[in-house]
Amino acid sequence: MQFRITHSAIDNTAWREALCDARCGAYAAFEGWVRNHHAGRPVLGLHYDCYPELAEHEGGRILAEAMTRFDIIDARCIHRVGDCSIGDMAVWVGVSAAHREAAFAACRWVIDEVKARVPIWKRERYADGDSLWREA
Amino acid sequence: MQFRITHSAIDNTAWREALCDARCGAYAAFEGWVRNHHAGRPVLGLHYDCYPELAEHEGGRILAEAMTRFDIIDARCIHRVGDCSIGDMAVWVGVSAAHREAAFAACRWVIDEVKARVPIWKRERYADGDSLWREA
Amino acid sequence: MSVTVLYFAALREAAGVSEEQLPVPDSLTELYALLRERHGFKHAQNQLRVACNGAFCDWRYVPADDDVIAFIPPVSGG
Amino acid sequence: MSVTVLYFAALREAAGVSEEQLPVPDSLTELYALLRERHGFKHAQNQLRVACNGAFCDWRYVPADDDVIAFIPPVSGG
Repeated sequence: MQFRITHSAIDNTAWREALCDARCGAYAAFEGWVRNHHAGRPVLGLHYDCYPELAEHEGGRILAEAMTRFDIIDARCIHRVGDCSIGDMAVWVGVSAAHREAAFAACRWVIDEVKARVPIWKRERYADGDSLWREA
Repeated sequence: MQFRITHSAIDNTAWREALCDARCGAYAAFEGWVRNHHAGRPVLGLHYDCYPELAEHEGGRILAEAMTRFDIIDARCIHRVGDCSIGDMAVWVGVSAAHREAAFAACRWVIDEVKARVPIWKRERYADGDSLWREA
Repeated sequence: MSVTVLYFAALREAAGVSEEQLPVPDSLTELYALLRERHGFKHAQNQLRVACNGAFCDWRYVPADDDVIAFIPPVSGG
Repeated sequence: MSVTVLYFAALREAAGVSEEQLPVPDSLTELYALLRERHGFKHAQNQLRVACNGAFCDWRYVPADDDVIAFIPPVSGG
């Protein structure tokens, strides 16, 4: 169980490996990628601001809560902050479990909670020159 | 959109890369791993039998159906057959979409349909020397 | 005038072969009944699906010369 | 006898600094009202969460010397 904030590219291969366990039959993962549009507006790139100490504290609480809510074996999450380009991986969530039902449910719950609770803010740069702090 | 049967280890990195697309904000993946137990019985390994021609036909239909049922950009799946050891990846499903709701829903739907419809059969070897063709 | 029948998993084990040639039967139901008796398959017909030439088909499909038929026990991939 | 206030995202832009030292306030509500007026923050207090020393806290928390306070606008990670 680990939650991290990073300023560099996410090594999803290493994060996935850390979940490998002979008791697990199921692995569910989610990745958030920086996409080239939002609400119909072309996006050129974005910047994530973050309060790292609070983010890691709150992220750790989310994972600990996932371990008690779902019948899973492990759950991990890493979120990138700073400048990101189109196509970059902004966030990765991985969950391992004996069975797929719990792996999917926990993975979905973790990303929803991370997006709702972890102090990270996205500033989108639009093709028309504007840029904006998104708030939810 | 691609469904494949393979006799060798699944290169999940390459399959994931094929889904990368600037329009996608969300990627959901599922992997089935060979686990060391079933219904409380220790498992040593397993063998998958398959009817490859029918499996690829039916797998392709599942992915095509996923593309029409869900608001996703791409969906891919590969299933390994033959002998597998504990910890091996038996199946990988990846889905990309603009938003996570559709990515998760489609990924879950694809693995459920694959398990229900694709002609692949699992023979588990148990620690007590017994072995058995699982049927659903 | 023959069809090829393919066997997989539990049916292959019971038949002891992975395929065999048979005269074109009048129906898939008749073909399965014959083979079930011959090989001692434990599955009733309603536990199986049937495929012809690499795609699932209906049990009412009428087999033709050179068809490749497979009886599909409940699957367990994933 | 002071607290440190941290600013992020839209609040940092409005304040023009990422942190500042202030005398220990009587309450977080009073502190935010003062800073909102000073920096022209657009957020009403009920749009924000508040954290003290790296963990979310209640608005009724009473600040103490050396506390690190952060006002948290709606988040948009992921």
